[in-house]
Amino acid sequence: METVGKSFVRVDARGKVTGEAKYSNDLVPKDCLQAKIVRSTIANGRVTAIDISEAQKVPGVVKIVTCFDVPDIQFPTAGHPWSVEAAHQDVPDRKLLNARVRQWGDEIAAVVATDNVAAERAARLVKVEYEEYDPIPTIEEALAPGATPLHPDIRKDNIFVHTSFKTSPNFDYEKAKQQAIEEYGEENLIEVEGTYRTPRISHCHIEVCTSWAYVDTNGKVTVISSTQIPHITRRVISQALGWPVGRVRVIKPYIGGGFGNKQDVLQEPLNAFLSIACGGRCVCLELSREECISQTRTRHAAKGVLRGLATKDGKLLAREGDIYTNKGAYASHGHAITAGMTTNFKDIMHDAYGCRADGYSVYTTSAVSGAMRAYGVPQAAFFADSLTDDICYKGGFDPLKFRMENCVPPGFVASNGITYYSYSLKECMKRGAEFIHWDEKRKEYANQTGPVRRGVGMGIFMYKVGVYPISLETSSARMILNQDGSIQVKLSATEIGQGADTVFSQMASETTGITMDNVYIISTQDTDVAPFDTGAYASRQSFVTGKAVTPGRGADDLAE
Amino acid sequence: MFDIEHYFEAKSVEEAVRLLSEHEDAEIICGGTDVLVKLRDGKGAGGSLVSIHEIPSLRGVRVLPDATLEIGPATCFTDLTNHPLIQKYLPYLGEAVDTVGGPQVRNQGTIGGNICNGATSADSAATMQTLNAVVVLVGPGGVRRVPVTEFYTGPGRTVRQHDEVCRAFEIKPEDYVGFTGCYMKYGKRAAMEIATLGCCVRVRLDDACSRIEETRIGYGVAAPTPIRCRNTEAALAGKSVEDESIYELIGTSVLDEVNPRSSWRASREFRLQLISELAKRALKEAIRRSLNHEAPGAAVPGEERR
Amino acid sequence: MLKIVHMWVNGNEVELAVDPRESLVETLREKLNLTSVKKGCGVGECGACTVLIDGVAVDTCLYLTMWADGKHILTTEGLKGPNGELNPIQQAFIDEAAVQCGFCTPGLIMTAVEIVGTGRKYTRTELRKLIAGHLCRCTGYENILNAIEKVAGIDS
Amino acid sequence: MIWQNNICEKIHTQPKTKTCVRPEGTQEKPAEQNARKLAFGGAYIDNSQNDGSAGESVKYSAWLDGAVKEYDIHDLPNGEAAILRDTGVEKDIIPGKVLLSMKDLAMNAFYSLDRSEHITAEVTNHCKENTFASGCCFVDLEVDMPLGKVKINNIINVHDSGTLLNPKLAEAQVHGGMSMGIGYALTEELLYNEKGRPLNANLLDFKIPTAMDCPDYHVEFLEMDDPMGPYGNKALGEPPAIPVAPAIRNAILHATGVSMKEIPMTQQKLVAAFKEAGLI
Repeated sequence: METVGKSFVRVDARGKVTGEAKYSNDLVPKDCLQAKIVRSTIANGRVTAIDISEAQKVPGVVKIVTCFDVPDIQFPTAGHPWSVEAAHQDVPDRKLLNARVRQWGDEIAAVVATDNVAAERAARLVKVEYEEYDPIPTIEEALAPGATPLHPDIRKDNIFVHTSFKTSPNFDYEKAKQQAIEEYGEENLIEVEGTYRTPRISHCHIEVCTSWAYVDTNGKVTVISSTQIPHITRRVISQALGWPVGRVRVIKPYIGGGFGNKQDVLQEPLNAFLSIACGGRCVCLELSREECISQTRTRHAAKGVLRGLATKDGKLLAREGDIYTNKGAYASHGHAITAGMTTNFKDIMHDAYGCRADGYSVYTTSAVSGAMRAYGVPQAAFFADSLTDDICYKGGFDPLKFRMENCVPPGFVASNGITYYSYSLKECMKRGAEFIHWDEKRKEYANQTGPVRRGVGMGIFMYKVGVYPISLETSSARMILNQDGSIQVKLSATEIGQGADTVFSQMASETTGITMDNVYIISTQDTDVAPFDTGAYASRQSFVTGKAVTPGRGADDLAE
Repeated sequence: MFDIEHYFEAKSVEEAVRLLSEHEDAEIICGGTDVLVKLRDGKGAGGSLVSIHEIPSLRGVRVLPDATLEIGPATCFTDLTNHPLIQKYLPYLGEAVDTVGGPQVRNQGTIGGNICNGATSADSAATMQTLNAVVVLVGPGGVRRVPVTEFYTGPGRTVRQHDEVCRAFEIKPEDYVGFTGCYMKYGKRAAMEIATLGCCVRVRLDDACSRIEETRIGYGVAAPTPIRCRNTEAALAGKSVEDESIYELIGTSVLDEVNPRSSWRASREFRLQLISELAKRALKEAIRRSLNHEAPGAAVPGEERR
Repeated sequence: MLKIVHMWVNGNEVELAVDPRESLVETLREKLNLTSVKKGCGVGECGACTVLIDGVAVDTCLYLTMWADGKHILTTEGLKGPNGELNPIQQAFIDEAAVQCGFCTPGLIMTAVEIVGTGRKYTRTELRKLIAGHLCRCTGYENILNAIEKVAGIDS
Repeated sequence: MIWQNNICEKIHTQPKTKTCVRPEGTQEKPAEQNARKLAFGGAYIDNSQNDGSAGESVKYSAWLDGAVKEYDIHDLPNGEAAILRDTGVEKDIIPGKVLLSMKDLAMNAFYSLDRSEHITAEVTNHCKENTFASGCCFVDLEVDMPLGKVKINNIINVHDSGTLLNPKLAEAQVHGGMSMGIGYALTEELLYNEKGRPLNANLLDFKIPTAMDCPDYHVEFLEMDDPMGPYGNKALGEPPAIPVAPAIRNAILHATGVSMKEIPMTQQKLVAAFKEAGLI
């Protein structure tokens, strides 16, 4: 191959090293107004009254909007393509500003002023009265009997969704254990159980979540935003405002990292609303670093109550897990991440008898958990690999050898049909063990004493590409021939720092035969001109959008 | 923009004192790496600032006629770490301030701010305690000198009056001559970090480098304010450097002289473990440096100009 | 009320009327359109707003523009040669794939300019400390260190 | 069959495909329409009506800054390049002779007096296939138990992401993922007080790794072409963040015998666990 497979320099490198690449905040017009969100100072309750009289007197304040002034429309925010099947549609469970407070810092009002000092002073002077309920920030508190349901209009308690996946319909861990006892004898079995936990963490993309909006001359609200999903943001803004999609335009310039946080629709709908509320004037709504960490999206905190059974000679027989995730105040990505966590925990190892993995995503009064790099699989890997090593430690097995014998085998087909076509997990393990001098170190560090000790460890994973068949995977590409024989490549798949624009250019070049220096990819996505694509997530773009740029491979070949 | 009502640029210490006494709500700003962060978070929003950023006399390190080392409070951490007098006579102080934040913060933040904002987690605090550094304050009523060991009145609070400016820190010869030392900062991260625990141990050995004549032990974050552990210091006097039991001694004895709190940042129990372990390791390193003949003599007045 | 500040920015003499409340990052971005200087946290934690002031790396979000009076400021926009040639550090960042989202890049490049400007060679561990005032979430700092080593040379 | 209505079809450069497929249900196109296409077909090759074997490769001449460079763009196994002769007759295919450069083709298409056409192509790929990427992390570390400090001596991620599209950028993705993994394992957690208020929502107290917290990263790939990927490629952006935390956790188990049940394994939690295990 000419271009694909070669380490071309990034097409956007020059603009970034000279600092001339424009990010959202670099394009804000001079006279743009500044908005500041007023956030709740309780974690669970209801806003009963808001007094903005004091705040309105601050010089420079242009408009103050409260949770009582917004459209009575609940909308979803997940960065998923819309589903034509009602059962799979993302749950609309929040308004632009919310009187029903479900997390500390929930958005309840917003101030628009001529500069940030005026906006911040006014925001501090907005007086709010609450009817306060007990906060239930943890999974345990939210599931405790009598805990207030956070979304009674959607769920009767705080379990958002509960799913159960098994390797075979009638698999039951206790029965499998009895069978093992009969077959091997209790003394020849190793069982490990425990509760394992992973934390809630923040993406910490160095560019904060920021956008600015205005209503253009023909009444179209235009939002320039640091987002991974311009087209989905456009649809959600139209849902949130009750505006037709045609009158909403989203533009994504360069973005300073997203890692999944910007795969949710965050402050963009409110930003559009504030501009409209100010007669279409330009309003910038930049979240502070503190707001980005605590008030946007986080990785799901998860708790795994796990059990594993193996024979004394190192054969994995059965496992089961009840996995609870802390969903936070709103649905966002719904149960997708928790479901993916449980299937991944189940699929990564091969259990001779079988495996059950239940998943509960639980509403709590804390920040909203959404998508973050690897979408639930880091939690699944921590659960699976910890349980595996605890079994090995108790049974005295070598963790590498145990995985070689019991990990997911080649030719594996998942319950939803995804097949493990090109399998080299075991070669990867061999290469990693070789590099770290596994056998040698396992012996060398065997019985150490003293305050400082050394150890070697390993972890494995499997990860699907994109979201098919769970959700729609669609991507469009447009190429335009220029007079000099070069081509413009126009995609809605977004460059978020992972190098998408570069590899798309390589694929376009490889396919058309036109050399790289004659391939011009347009990095800014503008939903007015860019063809539809759901955007950057699930490591899908090179795979799904790649095929739009590269006809003739993939399904066609196979079909042929 | 910061929420500041008035901004004054003082050209001299006297002018700064005058401006402070005229404006009740004014706060001193020097490097700004603490004050501007608080302002941005809304603390003190709408107040005024008196900047001493542009007063050259507050910077630099000098040797006074009686071999006292005088440190300018507006000296930034980087300049302190690289200053020849500090490297020669107080290397552990240079190392201590080299653990603050990152390079950019150290190019701006000053030792005056580090001490005067009264934080027990300030990276220079533990070391300055062991040096019995004297804080020279200039106010409307003139100059007064307060040993740093009596400077703190509570978490984030000091004896400095609102209209007093710190003009210098003085370190007398008997507090640095013959001493070697080591500051250990313990953090959750290796940079851009506020100390979970800071420990400075300094020793002066006898001429034969065989016995400990004097020990100085200072802590940050082991109590609401930076502290000394004088009983432990006394217990170590006269001990042989070969005697391995001195490490167990310092590790247990300091626990009676500290009072760390429990917070979401670290539990009391964890801090006690660090207080004990860091003291042992810092003592070992301090002694090693003495045996390596790193103990300085008295500074010579005017040495900084050569 | 506004005060006059006189400074050199990327070699050009500049005289501006400045609000005393302004931080230098805001002045550079909004008044001089130097949008390479990025704001990532506003409290001197991420380093994305780093420029050189009289040759020294400084977080401009914690630097009042008033203090810039009489000083020489250098941003990445000032690194380009007369007809657009890149500084060797910028070229190394490109060649070593040290750039991903690019938001921390300008700040890191300015710190690298100061490092290379000392003319000294550093060990990799020393370089880690010298760039520790910059947070990056995309690169794990690996190729950034490779790029700086390539220009500054390695102290073996 | 799905006809790929993309630029290839429009300007009739056959993609690097094993076969060239005809639109569903269409027969041979009427001659004159074919002719029209031929006039603009810079290089048209369609030998699917022969034995249906792999499409021939296509040769272009690109007018680049004056110097005529001939690129054999596709070096398909059969290697032979053929170009349509300018006689307009489809069948006379003379290997290796360039009829028309892309630039001339474009100029013709844009400014032709009777057949001006702005050649564009737009395709939607409704992806209905998926596959698995995989890989692992191995780490060699040291635990200073009295201080609860973990120092990584050596760490490698080995990834199976299919054929790599851009090896250097792929490697850079893994470096970033490993750094995120180390934070996830040792220092990153969002903390709340009992009233549900976040306690450490800033870049000082939410501890992502700085350059001094990162070891040197080692990365390797095992490139096995995956039939599902457009060029044999599979997922690469997200996976690097997955296996690092478990590997570090398991190395601590090997070093100390302590099975940590929770991440992040902060210094405080490690010291408490080591005390409980009587190790300090």
